[in-house]
Amino acid sequence: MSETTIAAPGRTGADPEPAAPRQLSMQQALNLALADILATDPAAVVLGEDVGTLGGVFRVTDGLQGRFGAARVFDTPLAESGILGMSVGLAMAGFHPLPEVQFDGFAYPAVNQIVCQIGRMNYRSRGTLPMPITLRVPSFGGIRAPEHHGESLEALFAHVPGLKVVSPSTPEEAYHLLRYAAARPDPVIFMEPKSRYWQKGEVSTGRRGADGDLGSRVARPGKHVTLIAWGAMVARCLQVAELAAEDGIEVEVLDLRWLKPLDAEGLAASVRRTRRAVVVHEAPLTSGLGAEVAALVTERCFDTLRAPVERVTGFDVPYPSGDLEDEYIPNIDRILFGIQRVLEYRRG
Amino acid sequence: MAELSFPLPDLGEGLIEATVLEWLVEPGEQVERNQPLVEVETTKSAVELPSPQAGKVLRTYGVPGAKVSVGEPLIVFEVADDAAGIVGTVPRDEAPKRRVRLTAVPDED
Amino acid sequence: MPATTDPPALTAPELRELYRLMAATRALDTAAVAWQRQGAIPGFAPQLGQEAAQVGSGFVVDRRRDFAFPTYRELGVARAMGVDMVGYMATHKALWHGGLYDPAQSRFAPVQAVVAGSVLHAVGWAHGQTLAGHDGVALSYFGDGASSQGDVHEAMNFAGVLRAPVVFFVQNNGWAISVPTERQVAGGSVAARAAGYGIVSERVDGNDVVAVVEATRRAFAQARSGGGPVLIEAMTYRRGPHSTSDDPGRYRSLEDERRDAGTDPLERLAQQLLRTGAADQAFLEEARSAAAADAEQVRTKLAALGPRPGREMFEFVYQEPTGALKSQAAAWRVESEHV
Amino acid sequence: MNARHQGTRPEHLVEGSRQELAFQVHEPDAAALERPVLLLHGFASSSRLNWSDAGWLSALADAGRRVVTVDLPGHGSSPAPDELDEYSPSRIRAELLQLLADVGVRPYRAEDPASGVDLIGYSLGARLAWEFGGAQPQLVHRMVLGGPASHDPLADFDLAAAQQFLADGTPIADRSTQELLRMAQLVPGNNMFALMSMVQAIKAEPFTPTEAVPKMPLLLVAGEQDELASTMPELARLSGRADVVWIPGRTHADVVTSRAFKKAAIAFLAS
Repeated sequence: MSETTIAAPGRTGADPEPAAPRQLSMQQALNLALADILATDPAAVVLGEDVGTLGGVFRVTDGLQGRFGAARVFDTPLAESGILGMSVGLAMAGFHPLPEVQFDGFAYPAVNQIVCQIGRMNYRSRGTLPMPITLRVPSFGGIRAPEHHGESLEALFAHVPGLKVVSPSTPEEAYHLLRYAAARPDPVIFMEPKSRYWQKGEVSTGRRGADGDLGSRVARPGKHVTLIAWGAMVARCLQVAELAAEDGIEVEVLDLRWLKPLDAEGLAASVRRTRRAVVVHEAPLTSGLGAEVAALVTERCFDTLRAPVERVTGFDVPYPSGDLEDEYIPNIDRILFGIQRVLEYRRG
Repeated sequence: MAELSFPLPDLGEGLIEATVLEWLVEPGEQVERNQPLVEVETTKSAVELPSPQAGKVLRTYGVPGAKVSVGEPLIVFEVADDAAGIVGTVPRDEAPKRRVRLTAVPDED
Repeated sequence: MPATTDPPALTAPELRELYRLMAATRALDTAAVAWQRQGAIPGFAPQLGQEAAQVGSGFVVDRRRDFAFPTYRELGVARAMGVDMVGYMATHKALWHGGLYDPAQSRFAPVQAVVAGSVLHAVGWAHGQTLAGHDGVALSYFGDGASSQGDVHEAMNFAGVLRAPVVFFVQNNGWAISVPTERQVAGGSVAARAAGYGIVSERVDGNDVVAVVEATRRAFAQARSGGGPVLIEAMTYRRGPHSTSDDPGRYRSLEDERRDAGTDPLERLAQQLLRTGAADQAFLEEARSAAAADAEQVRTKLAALGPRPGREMFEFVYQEPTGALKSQAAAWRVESEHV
Repeated sequence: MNARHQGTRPEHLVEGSRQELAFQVHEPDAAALERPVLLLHGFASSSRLNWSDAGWLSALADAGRRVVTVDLPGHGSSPAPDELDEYSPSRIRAELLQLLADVGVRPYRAEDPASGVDLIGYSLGARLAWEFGGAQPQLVHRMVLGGPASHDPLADFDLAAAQQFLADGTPIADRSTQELLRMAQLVPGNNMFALMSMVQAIKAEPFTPTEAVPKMPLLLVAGEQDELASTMPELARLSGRADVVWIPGRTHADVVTSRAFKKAAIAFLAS
């Protein structure tokens, strides 16, 4: 409900001309996406801790305040509930807030606002007060950070009615999914895989349309087993697929992208081809998103499945310290074991 | 890696140029923030400029005796464009290591 | 308060309007408790005794540009702002959590059941006015109990840092369910905390509607003119239970209530109207009977409102519903829709 | 810059009037083990220009030295009194003595590396250091004199011509006077009245290096192109304990930033 005409500095209105694809890190791709969002959507505002002058602790908002002004890209006091609660009010005033929570573990202090307010305001107000908020959360482990600086909250957020959850796996996905998310009238939790921030990849700008931005994505086709992953685990699964090929096993890697809504059809289509599925995530096993994926696959592919869906996940322990991260995050061998189990399985 | 260029800063009081006296660093050298970079002399006084940036020196502008204008490039650093955030480390791309071999043969029917 | 000129004194017609609104609030509030006893609504959170604080502050809101952020006990504010009372009471009839009025058009945010949940929203909305170059003021309601919540600290700190045009209106009604203010608010005053945030504050007699209107007008003038946030702590008394399911006899005596409640704000305004000649006994009687008629009309319309169709459970979760939600809605229709 | 402490001190009277030269104590990152270094700037300069901007404070901090800087009367942040006496070298030396006592300098003892004080003076500061070291051998451990001369160039300063020039722009004939005045005027905020008072006070107490020859080891440093310091060898001869360093290519104005100068000074004070 844009009740107001918002005069925003740095506004150009039109989407920039699509440039030739270029090599960018995910960090740079996200930065570019935010710049394009701010340039094309006068209601967009970026807020959070250290996002302005510093350009964010991961430099994702680098230079945006200089370009778009301190009104549209602003530092807040150090209080996550405040950042998200304020975003609710900004949305009610017609803005499209892009708040940042500096690290995944710091989303916990804001859970009340995320769950009880952002997730419900559209419902509570019967659609008159939508929440076009895209909450960026640097997510998952893999950088040997201190406690609470590496967490996997996707199951928690995906469980909340009213939220949508997405996690990109490449710079290209990061650019397009962020632009897509920011254009939605609903709240989106945007989980940035921080261990992938620095990996480069080809990024095409411009827009690729909802068909390109929605659902899952086959990151590598294969015919013997489907590895299902999102965020940072996609790259690891692609490595596994490469190794499995040495053993004559053709692994399909399905990048789920959207964790809510889950692409049930995409999942079913892949598993119908391969008849075996292994879901990989960093979060703890119990009540993790892998359980939901397994249920969806089982519901849809029970007859074609050659083996129960395997889950290769983190353990039911707190995210460990950096030195133990490699023991906790699914590694290549654990994923290979998972593949081996679904390949070996024989009925009866 | 990215290049980061710094111009001769405004030395105040309306001075528009300075003469390079001596470079205290040279290309290829790794410098710390605040480390002395160069001695320059203005019509007012001689000053030593501290480095605004940590990084590897790629290029310097102005041999001793040369004049450099305020705002013109003075030094270029090479800085890591994959610097970690405030915590943690940048994961290195490593060749995948494996111990497990897949032995099962999928039945093709 | 800083050097803002005092707003002009309330006129006789304004005072009479305030009485009408307070009487209507009292009547509806009292009626709603009765409805609950009769089984017409499952529950209600009465505001008995807070009419002056609520009507007096809501009276100041300019619906063309301001926005109020209530809790679940702001019947008087809603009434003063002209919110559709049937739509408002719908939340208490368990028809829809946020009520069935249009919050965007009413400039009155959906009924908020999370204590202190909306205080930050007010700050965000207010800062949006600054960003958009508008002169709207956000009016944030919370109580002495909510002041213990961390979100209130964050909201006041953000507002102070951003100089957001927000008026924090604290109704200190003496009780957070069963816990009295002295065991809730360290230091004894919410207003005193404002100074720490660089926020101007004022404590007013929340049972004196004239004092409440004047303080709120001063606060709005300051916030609207770029003077930053203001906090008003209106000292009042929750004369009734926390909710219709509450039993105050377990934590306070009738003697306590008589001693602490002070003068009934409605009676106080009535005496003032008579004393100053702004109204006569006939006006008071007419206002009370109009209020009773109002309440009766709300009851009739509310009774006529059936439950919302079950499909609305699904319709308002998203602006763009997910496929999963659509298929759940379809399954619900097939398997269990109550026709 | 390691200026962590703005100087505050008890009120003292020095030679009958209040002591009020602005000073700063700069602590290195780690606790200093050695005696402090007192820096004395040159004419028409300041602690900031001569020592901070020229990189001396960071170089000395990196070497782990505790440094005291002081602005001469009428210079930098120090007041510019009207009384001519306040500018006289003898008065300044008395002020310095009190200042060193206030910042905790104790008499030099060979076995205690924290005792005593080292001095680095530039130009006029070098003259003041020579005299101070000569008069206070019990305090001063070593001294570095930059751009020094056996004869104070300010003594030849044509005060009348300078005042005439300042009043109506009449050109100054004497080249040295002309140059000193030009440099003085370039620094914004320089109080020309105070500087002229200082010249006048110096003329009344000209530099006579033979009067009190410092007995501690000295390092004498000047630019090869520094005409004002051409008599530096004379000071070396008088001392008999002086090392002499000439910095290639440098003048009286730009030798102050020289790394070679700093390195030589720091190494000399540490030995």
